[in-house]
Amino acid sequence: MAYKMHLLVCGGTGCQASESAALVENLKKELEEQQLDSFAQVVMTGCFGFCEKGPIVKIIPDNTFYTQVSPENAGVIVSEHVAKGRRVDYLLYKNPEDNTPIAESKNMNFYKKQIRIALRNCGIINPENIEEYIARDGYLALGKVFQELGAENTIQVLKDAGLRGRGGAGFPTAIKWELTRKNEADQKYVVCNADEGDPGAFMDRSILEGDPHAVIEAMAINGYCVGATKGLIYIRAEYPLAIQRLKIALNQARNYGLLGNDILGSGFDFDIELRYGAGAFVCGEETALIHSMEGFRGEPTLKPPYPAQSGYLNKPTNVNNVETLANVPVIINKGPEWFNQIGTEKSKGTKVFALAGKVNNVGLIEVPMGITLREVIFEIGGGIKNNKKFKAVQTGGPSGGCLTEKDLDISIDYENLIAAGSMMGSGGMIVMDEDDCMVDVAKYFLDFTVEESCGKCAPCRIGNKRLYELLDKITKGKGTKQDLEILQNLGGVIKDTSLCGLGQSSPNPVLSTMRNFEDEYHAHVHDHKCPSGVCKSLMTYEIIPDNCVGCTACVRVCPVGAITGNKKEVHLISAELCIKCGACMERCKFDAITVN
Amino acid sequence: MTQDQVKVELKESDVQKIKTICAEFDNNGGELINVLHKTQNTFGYLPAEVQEVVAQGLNVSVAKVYGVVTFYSYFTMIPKGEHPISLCTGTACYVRGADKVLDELKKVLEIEVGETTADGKFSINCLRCVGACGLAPVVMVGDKTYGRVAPEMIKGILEEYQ
Amino acid sequence: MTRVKNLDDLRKMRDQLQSKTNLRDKSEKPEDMVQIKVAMATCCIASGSRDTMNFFVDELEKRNIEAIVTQTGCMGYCYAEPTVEVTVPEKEPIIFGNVDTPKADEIIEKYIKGGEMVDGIIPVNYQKID
Amino acid sequence: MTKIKLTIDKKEVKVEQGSTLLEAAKKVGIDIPTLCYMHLDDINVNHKPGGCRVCSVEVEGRRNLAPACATEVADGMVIRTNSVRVLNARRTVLSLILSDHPKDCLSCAKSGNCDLQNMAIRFGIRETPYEGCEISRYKEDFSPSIIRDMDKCIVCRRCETMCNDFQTVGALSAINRGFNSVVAPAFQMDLEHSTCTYCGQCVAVCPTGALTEVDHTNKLIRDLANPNKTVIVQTAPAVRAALGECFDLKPGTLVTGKMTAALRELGFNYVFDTDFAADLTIMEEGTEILNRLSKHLAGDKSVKLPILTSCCPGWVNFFEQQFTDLLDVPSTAKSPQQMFGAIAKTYFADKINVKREDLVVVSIMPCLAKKYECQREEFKVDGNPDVDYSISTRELAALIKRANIDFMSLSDEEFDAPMGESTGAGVIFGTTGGVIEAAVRTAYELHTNKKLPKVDFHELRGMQGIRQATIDFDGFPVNIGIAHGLGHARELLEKIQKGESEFHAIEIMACPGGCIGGGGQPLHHADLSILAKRMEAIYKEDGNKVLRKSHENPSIIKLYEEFLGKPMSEKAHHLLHTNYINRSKKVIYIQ
Repeated sequence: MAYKMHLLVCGGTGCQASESAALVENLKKELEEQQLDSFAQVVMTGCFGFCEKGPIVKIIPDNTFYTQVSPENAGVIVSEHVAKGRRVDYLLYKNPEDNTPIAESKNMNFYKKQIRIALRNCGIINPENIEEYIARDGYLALGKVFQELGAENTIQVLKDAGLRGRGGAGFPTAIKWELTRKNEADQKYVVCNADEGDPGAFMDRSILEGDPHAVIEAMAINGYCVGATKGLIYIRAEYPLAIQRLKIALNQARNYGLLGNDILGSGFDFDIELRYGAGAFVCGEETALIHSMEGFRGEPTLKPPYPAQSGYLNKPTNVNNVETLANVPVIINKGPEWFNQIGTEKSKGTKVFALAGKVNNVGLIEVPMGITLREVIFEIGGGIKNNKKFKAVQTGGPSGGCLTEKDLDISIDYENLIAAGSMMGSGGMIVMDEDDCMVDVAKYFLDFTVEESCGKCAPCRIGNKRLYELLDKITKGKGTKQDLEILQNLGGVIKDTSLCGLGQSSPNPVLSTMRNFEDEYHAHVHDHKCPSGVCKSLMTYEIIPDNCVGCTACVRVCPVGAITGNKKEVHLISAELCIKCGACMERCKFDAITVN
Repeated sequence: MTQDQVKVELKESDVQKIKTICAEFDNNGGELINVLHKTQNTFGYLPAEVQEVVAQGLNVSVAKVYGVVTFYSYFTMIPKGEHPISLCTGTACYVRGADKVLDELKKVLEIEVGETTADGKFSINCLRCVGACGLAPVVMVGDKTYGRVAPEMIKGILEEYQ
Repeated sequence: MTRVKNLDDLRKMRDQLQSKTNLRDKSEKPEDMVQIKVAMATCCIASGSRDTMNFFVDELEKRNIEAIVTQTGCMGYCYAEPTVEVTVPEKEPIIFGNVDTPKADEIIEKYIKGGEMVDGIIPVNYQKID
Repeated sequence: MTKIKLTIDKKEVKVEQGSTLLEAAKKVGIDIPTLCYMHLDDINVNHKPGGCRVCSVEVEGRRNLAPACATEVADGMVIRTNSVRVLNARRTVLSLILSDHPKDCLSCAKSGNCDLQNMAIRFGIRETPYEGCEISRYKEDFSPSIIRDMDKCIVCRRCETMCNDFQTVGALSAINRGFNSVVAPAFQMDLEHSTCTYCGQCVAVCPTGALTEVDHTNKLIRDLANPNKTVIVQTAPAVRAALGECFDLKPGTLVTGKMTAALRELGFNYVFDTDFAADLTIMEEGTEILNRLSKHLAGDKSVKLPILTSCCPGWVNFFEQQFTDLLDVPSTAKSPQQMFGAIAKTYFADKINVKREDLVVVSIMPCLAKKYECQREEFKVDGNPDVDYSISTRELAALIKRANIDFMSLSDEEFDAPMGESTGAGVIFGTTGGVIEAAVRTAYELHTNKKLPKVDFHELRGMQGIRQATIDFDGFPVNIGIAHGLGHARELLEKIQKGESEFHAIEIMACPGGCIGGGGQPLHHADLSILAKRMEAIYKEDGNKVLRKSHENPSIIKLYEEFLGKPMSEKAHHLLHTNYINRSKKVIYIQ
């Protein structure tokens, strides 16, 4: 008979890093020892999204949501909750406002406004068990496409649903499929782009870890619709867990006849191979990705020709992002009307974001298009950490821009974000507070672009390097007014002339911070000050004579001998020698050292 | 890599291993990246001699193999330490102080990113987002992940491997 | 190895497998279905509450009744164990005492299916335990 | 073909579908600047990576600028090629490239002939506003043929395309990424350790001073000034068809007489012609072909066919490295340069009574691989090379200018005897198809003992990468194959490996068009129509000759009578033939 109770344990990378695998083992052991193993079942699922509070254990059917559970907590969960039905209060999530425990996730602000479509199975099913996927209508959409809809109607369904690419640019998915379908060829390919490279974004990885079959099913549908019998998943080698789960899922699907020859009696053959990325962000760009799959350096080429015309091995190729694909089976099962009710006029459905940075609730969220940034950051994200002041949010990763207080009430969709000077991107969302220096943040993103530029075109290869050098100069207090002008012009030209999306968007962090935080740039350039106190070169450590008792503690701790002074006399820091390590300030017990 | 880099002596059995890997991928040059992944998994890194055998096996030029190896940051021509340390420098980790953790690591181990300590024990490598943003900043030593790492914790973490 | 031959085959398989995981969906929206809470403290277990719970889970499924059975701590009616709280949609919760399997069967057939009252109601207001 | 209508700078243009904006603009006289773009139509090289972005233009309705070289025309497009936005973008990008480029133009080998420099002049760049670091890489200046100064590399990747796509040599690849990317051999080893054949096609297309030839002009000036040395020179046939370009003459102008005069003015003791040695080559190679052919026909299984020509050193390097199982297939005849050297330092040295070590043999070659070839150990006697060194057409031009010689005002002069006498057959060595045509002219007559009805074999000529023809040797059909470009050679070689080749003889030259397109020739700046003109000039010189068959060259006849005996004699074998060595780059491993 079926289990009466399910203990769902998050097995995403984040939670596994916090020993959720050991937790699963301990829970199983405890259940066995307390002879409850036929009553309750432990299931390792995909990501619940609430990574800030991982590892997560959710108990079904009473929906109890335990957070930050360590392997040692297995005993009490089994003996108290499973055996006796008593919730373990101290493992419950505490409402940050009044510190009261909240037992069920649906009552938490983090989950209240979320709608989970792409993540529908994450945290619910065991990704390593195809039967759990089938139980939740898995592969039904594929069957429907074969027997009821046919290729053209399926594409029409996606068109009616208004699904747009979730990888960044928001190109209508149905149109892409249609283009590939129209191009005649003896062989075509469908490719799943799982080369998620935005620093701080892990949407695709979570989907692949938590619901790999959804992607496989969608690729098979994609293959059928465009006339491709081969699928390829290009996945980052840095995602070992996702790769392992994909491999298991692919084998299961083959065993069940859901991949391979004559799938579901349709006469359609389809199979999928894995291709590994090797640490090159630019391979997220589809032409670069295709070259990489062909065994070349992942350098983009000019479009047209589009992959739909000439892609992998010069055959028509349809490239879709993981999250886009994950939406496909549900749309087919539930119909386009269901899907296009969610969202805004031009952007339908939901979007998954990796919410990170200085918010209380870091994690993976899926929200309807049209939600405001304020709702995401202050309700779902639980506001800024340590009650600091919100300063900016970067959407779209290194290609996006910084949005500020004034943008908090725009509703999130492709067009609105671009209008505001940023972009949807693949879904990274980094929140910054008053302690973050925007020049430094722009420099961080530029450092990333410089490192990840493929080097093929001059504006990106050299221009970004120069942008970085200029920003570095500014953060060292050596920038000039002319430098700001050069930054502006250079940023514009790089956007205008770069070969691929990477270069075309790389100046965005600089240009958007210059627009929104002009004062901060001026402070660095004209006053040689970093208002947030981040830029080391612009800091000066000084002793407050009134507080200094002359204990010589700082003199002794200074690694470069920059502090002078005798016992019981006020000490002095030499600005020339000081390396701004902060050791003195840490050591001083009298708050006699300040940093400006 | 310069030309005076120490030559690695490959045993005949190693050459065979590489040839077997190439054969698994039908000696198809299009599979170069998959072959390099598997070869690096086997040898830990991709010295010049290994790349030469791969080039032969797949019938592509050595220059091409080298061009690919130097393009992708995942591939390395320098052997990693016994306990490779990977530091996440994704945005989430960065805004939560990964740079300070990195400085501390470099100071304690006296090596730069991409280098290996003289005793071969540790190497430092920077990664872009391991996806454990909830735990930022994150440091991995081998397969073990350390979350919410502060610079003060570095010495303690390294001691676990002494 | 189960090879799925066609769409019907897949649907059948889905229907069979659903019982294994649908608990996870049902638990999200308990208010739409019959909710049964079985008190499951040490004393309750001693008086057979686990059998009662198992009976409810298995029988409700067999009889095709959309229901969700959860356990809860001691309800405080130790004199009438096992105790069970039954909530039929849009009705007030009712607590039954001394629910052994025959009693449980009666509750399903008469109260849940037919809406008739069954003996054994504990009429006192009690503190709900979450 | 569908015609597309578009507007460029307010001018209406109609072009064929599939044309690029660059091509369309050219039609209405708008010259959009390009830097990395290289379209070599005749040899099917179409390099448009869209990397330099110097050709950016504004397309109405498009968010960003488009690279004109790689953007296809579409109906109704409205293009601006000189708006403020475009000009600013081009200038900015060019400034960026210059910011990562050494500023030592004064002492750069490419100065005055550098595409980047020309572009900077065209854009009026007076300063580079972008400070910052420049890449710093090593300079490889010890290869026998090619100098790589990678600080000057602008990553246009033309060399990579020539080396990999056209030549299939695979010595070069882009390495690293981003700001650190550059084109280099594997492991950044020097060329000697790579699969480089020194064909020099990378040098021929490099827009900057990143790839240049090894310069021997200073050495030559010193030798010419040395009273103890007798310095003699041989000039390859392709040189006279291109040298004039360096003196602003139209491509295809023959300057044989002026060149001879200039060389004499420079102080060479004897000015000879490599064409003489080419005739000699035909005597040896033609005889070898006939021998192998008749043995083969007689059923001797030890004889392999087809026979391959061996006068191109780039090609020899190629098969010694990459087709080591075919080392016994090419003819053993040395190249004309080396035959010349071998005869000069024996027969001729004796004649003028000069000791071998006091005789300096210099060659003027359209080729960079020749610089390497003359340094090969097997072409030395007791460490003294048969040919001391080789200078390129470009170096010769520079030397003439340096020596204050007004090239244009020189009157034509003749080569010296005896090694200056040649036939039309020797001249056509300079172009693809020429060697085999010369061989056919001689082999036919030697084989059939009949006079050729006509000397011109048009079926063997042309620019197509691979050509084939069947020549009737008086009832016996001889199948001939011709390839220029090592990529095309590879195709033929792979067929031989598979036993699918039906040819009896194949001519191979490494460079596009043969020696006329060699790596040491005046730069064609991606305009291959120049090659066709040089080719015409070569055939013109052949046509003007009274003697057009090698075996009719009186000096050659005399050479055999006085010195060598007959073709393939023991002496000839010793002096004029060579053997090939497996030079594949072996993996170094120890068991």
